[in-house]
Amino acid sequence: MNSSTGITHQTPPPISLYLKVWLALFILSTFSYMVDYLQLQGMLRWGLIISFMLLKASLIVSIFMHVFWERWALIGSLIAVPTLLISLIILMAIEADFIHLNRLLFFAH
Amino acid sequence: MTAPDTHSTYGPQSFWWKYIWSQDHKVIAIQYFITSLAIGLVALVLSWLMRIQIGFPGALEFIDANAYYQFLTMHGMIMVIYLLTAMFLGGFGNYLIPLMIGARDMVFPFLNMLSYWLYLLAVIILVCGFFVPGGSTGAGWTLYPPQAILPGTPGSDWGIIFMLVSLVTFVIAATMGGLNYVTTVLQARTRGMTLMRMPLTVWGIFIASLMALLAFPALFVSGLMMLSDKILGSSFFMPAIISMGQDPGYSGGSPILFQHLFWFFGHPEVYIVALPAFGIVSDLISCHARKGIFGYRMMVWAIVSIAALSFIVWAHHMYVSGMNPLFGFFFATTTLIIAVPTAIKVYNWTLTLWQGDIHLTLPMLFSVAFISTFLIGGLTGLFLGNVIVDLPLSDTYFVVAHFHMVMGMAPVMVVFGAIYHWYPMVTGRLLNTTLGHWHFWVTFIGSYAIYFPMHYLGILGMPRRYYAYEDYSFIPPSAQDLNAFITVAALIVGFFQLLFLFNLIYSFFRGEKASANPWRATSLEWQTPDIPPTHGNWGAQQPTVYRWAYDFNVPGHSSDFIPQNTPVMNEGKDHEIR
Amino acid sequence: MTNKHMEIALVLVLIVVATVIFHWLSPWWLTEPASNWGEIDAMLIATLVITSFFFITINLFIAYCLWRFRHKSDDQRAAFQPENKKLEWALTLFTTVGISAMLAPGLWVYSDFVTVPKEASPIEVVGQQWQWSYRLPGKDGQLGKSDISLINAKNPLGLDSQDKHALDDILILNGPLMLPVHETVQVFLRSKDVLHDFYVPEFRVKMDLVPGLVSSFWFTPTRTGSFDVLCAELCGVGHYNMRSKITITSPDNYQSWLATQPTFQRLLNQQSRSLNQVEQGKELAQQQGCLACHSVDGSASVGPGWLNLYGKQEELTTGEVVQVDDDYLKRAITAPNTQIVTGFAAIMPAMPLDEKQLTAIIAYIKSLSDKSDIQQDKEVP
Amino acid sequence: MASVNNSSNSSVWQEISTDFSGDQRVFQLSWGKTMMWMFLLGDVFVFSCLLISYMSVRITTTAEWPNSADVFSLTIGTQTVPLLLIAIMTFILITSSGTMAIAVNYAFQDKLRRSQFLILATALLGLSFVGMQALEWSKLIHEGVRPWSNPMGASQFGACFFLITGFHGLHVSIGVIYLLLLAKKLSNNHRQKPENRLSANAVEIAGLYWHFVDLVWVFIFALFYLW
Repeated sequence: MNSSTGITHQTPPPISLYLKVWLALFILSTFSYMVDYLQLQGMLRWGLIISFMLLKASLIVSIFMHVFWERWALIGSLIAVPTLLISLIILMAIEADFIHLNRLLFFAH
Repeated sequence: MTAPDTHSTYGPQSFWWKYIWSQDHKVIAIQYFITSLAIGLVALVLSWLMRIQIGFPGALEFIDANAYYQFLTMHGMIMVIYLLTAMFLGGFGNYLIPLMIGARDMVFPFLNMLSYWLYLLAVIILVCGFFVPGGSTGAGWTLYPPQAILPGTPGSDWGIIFMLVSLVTFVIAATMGGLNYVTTVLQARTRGMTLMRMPLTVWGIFIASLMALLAFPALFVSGLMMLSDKILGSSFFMPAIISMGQDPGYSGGSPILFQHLFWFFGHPEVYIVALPAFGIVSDLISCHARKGIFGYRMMVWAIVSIAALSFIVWAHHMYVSGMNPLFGFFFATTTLIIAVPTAIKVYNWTLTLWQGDIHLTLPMLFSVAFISTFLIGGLTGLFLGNVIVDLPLSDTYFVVAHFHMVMGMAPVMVVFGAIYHWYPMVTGRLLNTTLGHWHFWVTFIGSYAIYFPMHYLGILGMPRRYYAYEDYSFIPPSAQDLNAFITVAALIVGFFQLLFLFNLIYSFFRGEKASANPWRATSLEWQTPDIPPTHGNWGAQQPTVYRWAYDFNVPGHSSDFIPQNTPVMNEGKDHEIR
Repeated sequence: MTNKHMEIALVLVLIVVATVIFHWLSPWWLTEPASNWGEIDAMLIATLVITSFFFITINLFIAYCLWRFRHKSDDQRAAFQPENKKLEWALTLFTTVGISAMLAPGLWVYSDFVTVPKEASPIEVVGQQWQWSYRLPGKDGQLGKSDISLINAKNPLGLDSQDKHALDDILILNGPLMLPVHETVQVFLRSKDVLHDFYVPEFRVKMDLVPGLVSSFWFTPTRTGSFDVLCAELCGVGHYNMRSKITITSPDNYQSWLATQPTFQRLLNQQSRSLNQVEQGKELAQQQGCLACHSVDGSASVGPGWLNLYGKQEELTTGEVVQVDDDYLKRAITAPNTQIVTGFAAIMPAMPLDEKQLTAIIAYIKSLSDKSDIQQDKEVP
Repeated sequence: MASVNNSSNSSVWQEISTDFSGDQRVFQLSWGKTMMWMFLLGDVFVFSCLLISYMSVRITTTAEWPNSADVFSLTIGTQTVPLLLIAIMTFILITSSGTMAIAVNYAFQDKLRRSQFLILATALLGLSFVGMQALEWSKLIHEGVRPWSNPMGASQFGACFFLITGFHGLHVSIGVIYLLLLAKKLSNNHRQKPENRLSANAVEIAGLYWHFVDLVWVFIFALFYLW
């Protein structure tokens, strides 16, 4: 088998790498917690929360779940399949806003 | 890190372990098959009762409006989920995948077995739903809230709960099965079996299983949320309402959210049923026309792109649902785009017939019936997919006719064709052809007799899901006569399905003994050392594959077919695709 | 294996011929349109022409192939043609053109559908299981706000009495509706309970009524007449019987009809005057939705009709025969589904009415019967 | 170690097409690992549907959505710290993910004792996470939060909270059982016949599941608690 595929007995990554990622996850979590603690609002809040979230997610997936060492066939599949959700996410956000505004417009409160 | 080979012993076992708690994919397939057929029979009888009420209102006294809506709901749900999905994936998928790709079994036989038993549990819960107080749910197979869980709908106390629990169980079963099918196809093919040498049957079932893994979660989640709305009184899908003069205490939810989730599952579901049918029929046509499937690559890409596109077309079921009207532009466009790969498939089936050596066997006849019924069903889909044309037609008989043609009759034709084709492999005997022809002609002509006129009732404006049509100024009395005609046709067609069941049982004992490869097919499932194949499929040695599954009438060869495991004879002259 | 059964080619041709003949002879076809959406009919027919072309061509092509390339002798060989890129791409392109020819004009018409003309006047359709009510704007031309939480005996549609636009709104409870011809309306749709769908086949366009949402569409009536209003979205066991009438008439007729309809303000005032028991019962029956299932004019309905119900002998599903009197009605209202009248389904919810309300409703039911004097002396020979 | 990822763009496609047109298998993974990845892909859709529904009802409703920073605050002495328990839970879950990752690493180095110890530690952390979640649930229930209503605002708040965290908690609980079974098997491993022994692969598969549970929490933390 191709020696560059996955993690094998010959190539376990050093434990120090995991410790670094672990530390990074801690720091990122603290940062996203601080966003809330400092009561940041608006776009800044959302930009930060989403970027910390995605950073943490990609660290977990790539290092802890070893995707970084996998072949592109798997990486490609793992990226391609969830894109099927993008239209659902976007359209549901639009739809929910549409209904919300509709309710504000037509219903007495 | 190499995958473990299946070293488990495939030795003789006791009856109990061989047929009941079996982990052999072939036995599990038969179990799936028999269970889905049994519950499908219930749905068939329900459709008769419904049709009798529509054709001859009041003829059977026990069919009141309550019962009618319960029959309608259970008929739809059983046919779509518990019969077609289960039979194509659990039945055909289980039987054919390992054999066609040269594997000894599914990669995780135990999980496979579990999948069947959970499916059986789902069916049992479903059947129990008929007998709970208030009866089964009558909310329509789409189970739209709020009405599904409110008084005024039959079975809104217990029936709906049993329905949802059964569905959730089914999703878990389907996931267990689907994981097996997908992993088996991806990772457990025999030597030489590249993806692009697989028969289209495997492609269709493989992609459909993958879609099941990704689409069923939406049903699963919406099922859980509706259960919560019903039992705990939460308001995911329930806005503030006054039901029958009383306030049931809901507030703020959105019924449309359920519809989006349901169809995010529901539209891929259509293709979960259709893609295996596409795949199987490709192989039937190719084998019985003695000609390789035309445009294999295009066929594979069509399957893959249909699958991907089917996840972004869901709201074409919701053009008049009150959703954001601008969505109509997006979904009409994506829906009509999906028609292109679908049309390519139809062209390629017909072009496979062109210059073929067509043997009009029963599988071939059913394949032709499939193309014809799928064609009309697909074309009427263009009416309903195009948002503006859908406005007058949605919720009318046109829709009923459309989906019965496209995902009722068409896949069922493939099921029949496939059974006539593979029955000899499973049992070692051929099905009786005289009974088969009776069955075929009545089913094929009957499907047109039942559903073609329905399109016109729909264009007239007759709404679907009506218990009775009395005193509507726009419906001429002749429509009732037409409905009576449709009912008679449906009863006759239904009766001939019983003939088919009889044939299945009769031929099992009395059928003509089949030769090892009666249709002279190229694909691997006919090349096993024993017919019917035994546990482990391949004896001592798994086969090696040298070519694609469509080497029929290859120039320069005396035989009109070359099995996939026949070594390459004249290097360089064989076609490049293999 | 066999070259018999060539009937299939013939049958395919016959099916094509039969479908074409059926199409021309069919008395079942589009109703005469009564709105501006004739374009939809045009689109439908254009789609029918394009799809028929494919239907006929492909079916006949298959029939031809089956006949021409049927297995005749054992030395017959099929051609070996795994693919033909040129042909496949040509067909793909051809299909894409055909599909675009349907999609582009379709979207064009749809953009009209989502663009409401400025001159459109609003009307509202309110659905509940299983009846239709309507609301028209008063002199100010605007509909007031509403809310489910405001629904009560005095305010069956839940209008906001604080909203000045609401007070002059005209309520048409339990139909029928009239509209002037050639005047564009935007229909706002709202539901009290479950999904419904406002469907008038002659108008072509339809739309769901969704609780917790106000959906809308627009149309211009183009001819006078009386049309059936149907529900096209399954809404429970009475779905098939949820109907109403809409009459398109001349503006003059419409105005004189409109003048006789009560405004919200008037309904509010009216109810402060005292009502006798029968009137109270009638009002209660309206609000509680009784009349959705129980007709008062002798027509068929989901539950037993109330016309001449009182004093009647009813056969129960148990085979027992009961006399409809005060006691029976009380039981039937407070604990329904214990005694089911033959021919009806056990679907009625228990009505939590107090003694006074119960008496009022029964008084109303009594008033609808000519045998209202049977009383308890029925044992007397 | 990561030589494969230094490749240029064209060879990425080349590698993908080589693998997909390859013989016998597409992924250079064991059957179990492939199946776990496929399962996780399906599970991504389950949690996405849950979170999308939550987003949808939250935007749709016109009622006030409770401020999660206040709802999930913890009072220590006199100081009220927002989201304290959630923050602790987050750190616990990340820690467990770290121990799991190292357990997998030791398994690859054939240091099964250490691996087993770390797996047990992971399970223990997971258990404490579930315990804290139970604490949080009982606190909210005590404050009157129910699936059908709550004193703070929109009624969907409670329903979404119980459904999403409940479903995630179920995943964690299953994970804990899975890890305990794995640790038990590892402790018997040396007594097994060679073909029945667990490989590092089995530990890695369990690791995939566990990291996925952590991954989902990252999204729930950001989208449910911080929104």
